[in-house]
Amino acid sequence: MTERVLAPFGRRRCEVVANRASGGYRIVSALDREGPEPRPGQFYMLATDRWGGPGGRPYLPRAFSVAEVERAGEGVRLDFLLEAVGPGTEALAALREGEALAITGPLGRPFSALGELAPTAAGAILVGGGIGIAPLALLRRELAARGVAQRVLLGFRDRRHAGGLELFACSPAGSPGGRAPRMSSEVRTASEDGHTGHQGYVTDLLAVLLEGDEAAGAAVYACGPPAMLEAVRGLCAAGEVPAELAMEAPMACGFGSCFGCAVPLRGGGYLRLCVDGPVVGADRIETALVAGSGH
Amino acid sequence: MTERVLAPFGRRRCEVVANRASGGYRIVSALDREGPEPRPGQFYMLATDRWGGPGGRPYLPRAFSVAEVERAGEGVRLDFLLEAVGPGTEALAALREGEALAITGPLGRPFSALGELAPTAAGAILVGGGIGIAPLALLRRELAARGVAQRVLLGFRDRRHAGGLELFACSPAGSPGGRAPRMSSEVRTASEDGHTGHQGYVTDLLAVLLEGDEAAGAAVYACGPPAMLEAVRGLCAAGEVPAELAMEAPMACGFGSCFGCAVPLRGGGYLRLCVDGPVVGADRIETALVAGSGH
Amino acid sequence: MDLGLDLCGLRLEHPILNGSGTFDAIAARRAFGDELDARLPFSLYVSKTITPEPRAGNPAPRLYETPAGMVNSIGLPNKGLAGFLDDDLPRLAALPVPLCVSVMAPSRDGFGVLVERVAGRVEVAALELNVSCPNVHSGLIVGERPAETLALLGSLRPLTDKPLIVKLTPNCADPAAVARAAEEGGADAVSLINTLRATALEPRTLAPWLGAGSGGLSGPAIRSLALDQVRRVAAEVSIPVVGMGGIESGADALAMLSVGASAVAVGTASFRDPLAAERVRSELAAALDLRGLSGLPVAGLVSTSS
Amino acid sequence: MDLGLDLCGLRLEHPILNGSGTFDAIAARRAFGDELDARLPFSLYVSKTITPEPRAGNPAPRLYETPAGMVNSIGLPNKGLAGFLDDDLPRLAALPVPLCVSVMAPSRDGFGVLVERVAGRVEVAALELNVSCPNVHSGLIVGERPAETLALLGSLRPLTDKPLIVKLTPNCADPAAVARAAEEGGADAVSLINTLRATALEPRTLAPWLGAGSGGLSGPAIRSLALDQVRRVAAEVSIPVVGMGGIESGADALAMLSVGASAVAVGTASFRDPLAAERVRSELAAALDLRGLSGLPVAGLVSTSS
Ligand SMILES: Cc1cc2nc3c(=O)[nH]c(=O)nc-3n(C[C@H](O)[C@H](O)[C@H](O)COP(=O)(O)OP(=O)(O)OC[C@H]3O[C@@H](n4cnc5c(N)ncnc54)[C@H](O)[C@@H]3O)c2cc1C
Ligand SMILES: Cc1cc2nc3c(=O)[nH]c(=O)nc-3n(C[C@H](O)[C@H](O)[C@H](O)COP(=O)(O)OP(=O)(O)OC[C@H]3O[C@@H](n4cnc5c(N)ncnc54)[C@H](O)[C@@H]3O)c2cc1C
Ligand SMILES: Cc1cc2nc3c(=O)[nH]c(=O)nc-3n(C[C@H](O)[C@H](O)[C@H](O)COP(=O)(O)O)c2cc1C
Ligand SMILES: Cc1cc2nc3c(=O)[nH]c(=O)nc-3n(C[C@H](O)[C@H](O)[C@H](O)COP(=O)(O)O)c2cc1C
Ligand code: FES
Ligand code: FES
Repeated sequence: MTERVLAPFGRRRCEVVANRASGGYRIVSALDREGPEPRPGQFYMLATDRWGGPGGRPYLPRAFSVAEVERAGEGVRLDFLLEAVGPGTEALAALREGEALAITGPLGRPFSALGELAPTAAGAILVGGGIGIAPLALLRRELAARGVAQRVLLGFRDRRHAGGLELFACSPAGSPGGRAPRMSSEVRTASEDGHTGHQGYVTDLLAVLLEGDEAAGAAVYACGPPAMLEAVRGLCAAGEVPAELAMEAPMACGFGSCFGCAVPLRGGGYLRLCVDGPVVGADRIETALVAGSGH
Repeated sequence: MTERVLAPFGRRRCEVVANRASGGYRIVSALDREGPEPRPGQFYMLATDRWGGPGGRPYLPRAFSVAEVERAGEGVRLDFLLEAVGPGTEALAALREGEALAITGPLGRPFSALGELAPTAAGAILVGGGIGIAPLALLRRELAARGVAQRVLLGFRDRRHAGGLELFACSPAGSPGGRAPRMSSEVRTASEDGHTGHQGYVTDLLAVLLEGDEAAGAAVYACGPPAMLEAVRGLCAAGEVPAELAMEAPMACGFGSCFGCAVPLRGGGYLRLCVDGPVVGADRIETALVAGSGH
Repeated sequence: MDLGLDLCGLRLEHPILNGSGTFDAIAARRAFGDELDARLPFSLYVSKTITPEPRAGNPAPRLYETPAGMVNSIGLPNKGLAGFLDDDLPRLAALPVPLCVSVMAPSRDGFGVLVERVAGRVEVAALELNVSCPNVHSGLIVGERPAETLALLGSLRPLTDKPLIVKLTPNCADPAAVARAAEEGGADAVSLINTLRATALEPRTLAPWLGAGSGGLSGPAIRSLALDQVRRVAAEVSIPVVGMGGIESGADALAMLSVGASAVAVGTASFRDPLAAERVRSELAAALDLRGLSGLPVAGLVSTSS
Repeated sequence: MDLGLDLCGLRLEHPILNGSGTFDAIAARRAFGDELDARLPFSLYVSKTITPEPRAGNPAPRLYETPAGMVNSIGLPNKGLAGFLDDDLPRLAALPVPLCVSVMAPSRDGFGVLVERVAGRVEVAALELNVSCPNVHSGLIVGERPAETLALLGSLRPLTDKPLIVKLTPNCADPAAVARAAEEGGADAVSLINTLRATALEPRTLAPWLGAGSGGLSGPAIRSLALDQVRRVAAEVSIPVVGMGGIESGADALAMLSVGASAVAVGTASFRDPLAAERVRSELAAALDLRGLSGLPVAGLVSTSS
């Protein structure tokens, strides 16, 4: 199995080096001078100095997948793609350049290499839904670097709940004139409101792919809301396609200590998503409809 | 007695229109579009959107005397002089122009007119210590407008714990070149470290004044730390000089509902400083050394 | 949206009350003038607890701020029964809503005198019995013991037909048992939670911060605990329950109502904003509207059994 | 600064422990590697509570965030006695500090088996008895009743000479009475507070949020309440007290020590920062230094009587 990268013990402070809108989402970048380069699928526990707030929440840190990583002279730039849905994500979205971001990580089990997930697979299918596209951006770059053929399917609810596409673009992001990022041919989108790509679910696109020739030689990596992941799980199980799901569950600690992030295992018992996941083999779990996970 | 100005019922939001350093203190100005002009000695309960914070405090609003008031086109500009000593004052000191300030007020009993405090007095002596000079700035302007002769004695611990002098200056504050504000002859200062005026306590200056001819025809208005107020109380009692003290006590509500701001009355019992004060006749109280009040 | 309800025979405009001791209408009138009466955000005004004799209250300091809450050791300052009836009652009677007077005495007889004299006044619509005081005879805190509570009600119930609301203490293993005793003794309603015993130290000297040594914790910090106790109590009594503890928003109030409270009191939140209760009420109305409800009660709206 | 102390015969480097169930050293080793052992911030490692049989734990969700705190309904997932002894104990024994194993059983006999088997292992330095579980025979929560606690100790004390620490529940009127019973029964120390019963609702459906219906509140929200209980308990027993509840800083730890705790445990704060306890310890050392103290104990430093 692809080894997880270990985290420095304890929480550390990084400087926010950028925070920009990306559609309905935001991309927050921080410079980590002390940590290692994470693997695709790993996550960090984040907090800011504005934790707390008038309502007394957030108190706990929040989990975020790393969406993009770049070696910068003095450290590693970590990009997080996030959607403001509550007090924690709102505080993160409000960060300004130069402010501090408290991080613990990288944490958790990353995506497996294609050869480990499906030794005979010829290519990978990446399926992302909403803010769940974040970890796939890093995964896609890594698979591409290894020369793995891939198809990327990204789905969104509507225009307001969409963004981050530039992380998948061929042309550099933020190109002048605010033009839409140019997507490579391997990326296809879907949206429930039809504002981009296929009108409907991203799993419609997956179903078509899996019915076609590519199914036999493919493996699926997916991340997104519980209902989407559950649909992916069903399709892959039916088609006997190996799949890994990057899941969410409520997390207090992120390092296996609170036992809060329980996900029911097929056959009984639970796994702790923060240390046994967040990437789990689709065949290990009972359901992807984890109670208490967001959105 | 000089009537208190009533507060609109409930908390309202104002826009911060300025926040500048003044020595070791800060002057935060907010535009109040809904409230009346307060009287000298009245205070407001303040809070910001950054209440809470990583440690979960401040939860309650904080009390601040109004230091300066100016009718602005659409409302009243309120200036607060504050020293960052804890989570609440730090959050207030960090406010930026355009941000919101939540206020309730004006609250409490203001300073009495000179004729009410001492019907025969020829002039007023204002004694301020540290951040306690705040309400005296507004009082001085009002007394001046009524043609009351006055002496203003302002004392500070050291350079770091000093500021707000421009509120007492004749020349407009913030004059270019950062020159020290020009004080009118009626203002004298003292400091424990000697960085301004008399080296020693402000009450040294008061003692000298009260020994001189002026004592007979004067009344004293004072605001400052408990130990200073207690010294003022002693001097005035000894010299039989009428005096009003603007005091501090821990406050949760500011409008008489929590009974937290108890100040021991001479002869037993307590007054509620937020409604029976913060300005109290020096002869009403047992001691100005109120337990739990700051600094 | 009609938020009106019947609370033990009292017709209330809406379900938002004040917690005893957290809103002094007489003092607030001095600060806010006539607007206080015009916009009083409570449908039933609950007085600060009064005692047979005047009390000055505890030595200062009386307040300590904690994460998302506060500790108080106010010590029930009040003018005593006679002072209350002479000075305060007429002024409280001028409020535009019915009046509930909170009473506490160190003995059953003392309670009896309070109830008789207060209930005898036509201005008073209801009484709240604050049973968190140690009983001088038994040395026990009445509200911690079902038997003591039952005995107290036994002596007070015959004294008046007006609603008696028993304010429960949260500092016990089983508030529902005390609530059942109150119901058995003839109480018309119970209210909870009162503050939780807490201590604060002066950070430098490490001596107790509060003049009285220790105090009671209130505010959002205790909201989930209050919700738990209200739920357990409401499940075990059939008299109405007034829920309180950390209520700050319409969502908080709706949660209390949905676990079985009939009405909700706003306490510490009024310190942050004297009109907090008005916002709680309007947010509650909006939340009911969103759910397609046209009024109260909401209990049983969803399954809240554990 | 030497923060060393003797805790019921165990020589500890400093007074900062972990709260049971709030730091899983085995999982943390998977996340942080060897650094976990090199920098383990606790002077005594307290295991998550184990039970006679394996438990999967409660259904999800198990966490709810509250103002300055959280509610959990984890439900004591563990491998059971046999699984613990086989799988976990060897890995915990590799930690650089002594090991305290927390145990809980639904019956006195079950407790007896746990204590005998666990105490029999040389890797184990001490045991913590988690008495917050309802007793299947009496239906009562042992830790709420002095008599039940005394009886439990009566049957467990003869089984081992190793230190037995009784973890008290805060959900009772008088934790000090339970602590006295524990002392009388031969406990070597008591620890408190455990979490406070609390409920959370799903904001939209108003159904209980937690899979188990309700849970326990922890974190800074309960700190002043914990300090109060630790103070009262420490005043009434002469065995050592381990204080916990919302500890986040050296100042918080110093407050606990100054009201009579011998050691302090960090719980929920470790979730925010896995090295929170290291900061607590270094801030504590700095605070003692500032006061001109060269070490422990600090109790009696100032008068903290009420
Ligand atoms: C491994 C992992 C990776 C993730 N990666 C990303 C990412 O890359 N980008 C991203 O935007 N998000 C990501 N998330 C989700 C992100 O952590 C959550 O959106 C975030 O925690 C929301 O916090 P909040 O304070 O903004 O909202 P909250 O108020 O916490 O609400 C978010 C959700 O939490 C639940 N909730 C509501 N109230 C409470 C409460 N009081 N206590 C507990 N739960 C409550 C509800 O399910 C709600 O929908 C990831 C989560 C995990 C576990
Ligand atoms: C009527 C009135 C007018 C005032 N006017 C001004 C003014 O014009 N300018 C100004 O700068 N200040 C003024 N103050 C003082 C100001 O309100 C306090 O400085 C402020 O409340 C401090 O808040 P904080 O959160 O910054 O500090 P805190 O942390 O609250 O500390 C300030 C003081 O509060 C006490 N304290 C510490 N911890 C706690 C706790 N947990 N709970 C309760 N108390 C604690 C201590 O005595 C400490 O010295 C006034 C006070 C009153 C009552
Ligand atoms: C400053 C203060 C004074 C209080 N005084 C009383 C009182 O006199 N009688 C009473 O029954 N409860 C009293 N309480 C308890 C409140 O009525 C309420 O039960 C408790 O504060 C919990 O609600 P909250 O969290 O909304 O404040 C007081 C609470 C506070 C904070
Ligand atoms: C997620 C979680 C799990 C816990 N599990 C246990 C446990 O297994 N056994 C136990 O005795 N206490 C358990 N506790 C209680 C803690 O040890 C501690 O007593 C309590 O959380 C108060 O301390 P804190 O506020 O610092 O967290 C748990 C607490 C939390 C938050
Ligand atoms: S988040 Fe704490 S154990 Fe997984
Ligand atoms: S501050 Fe609440 S009564 Fe004075």
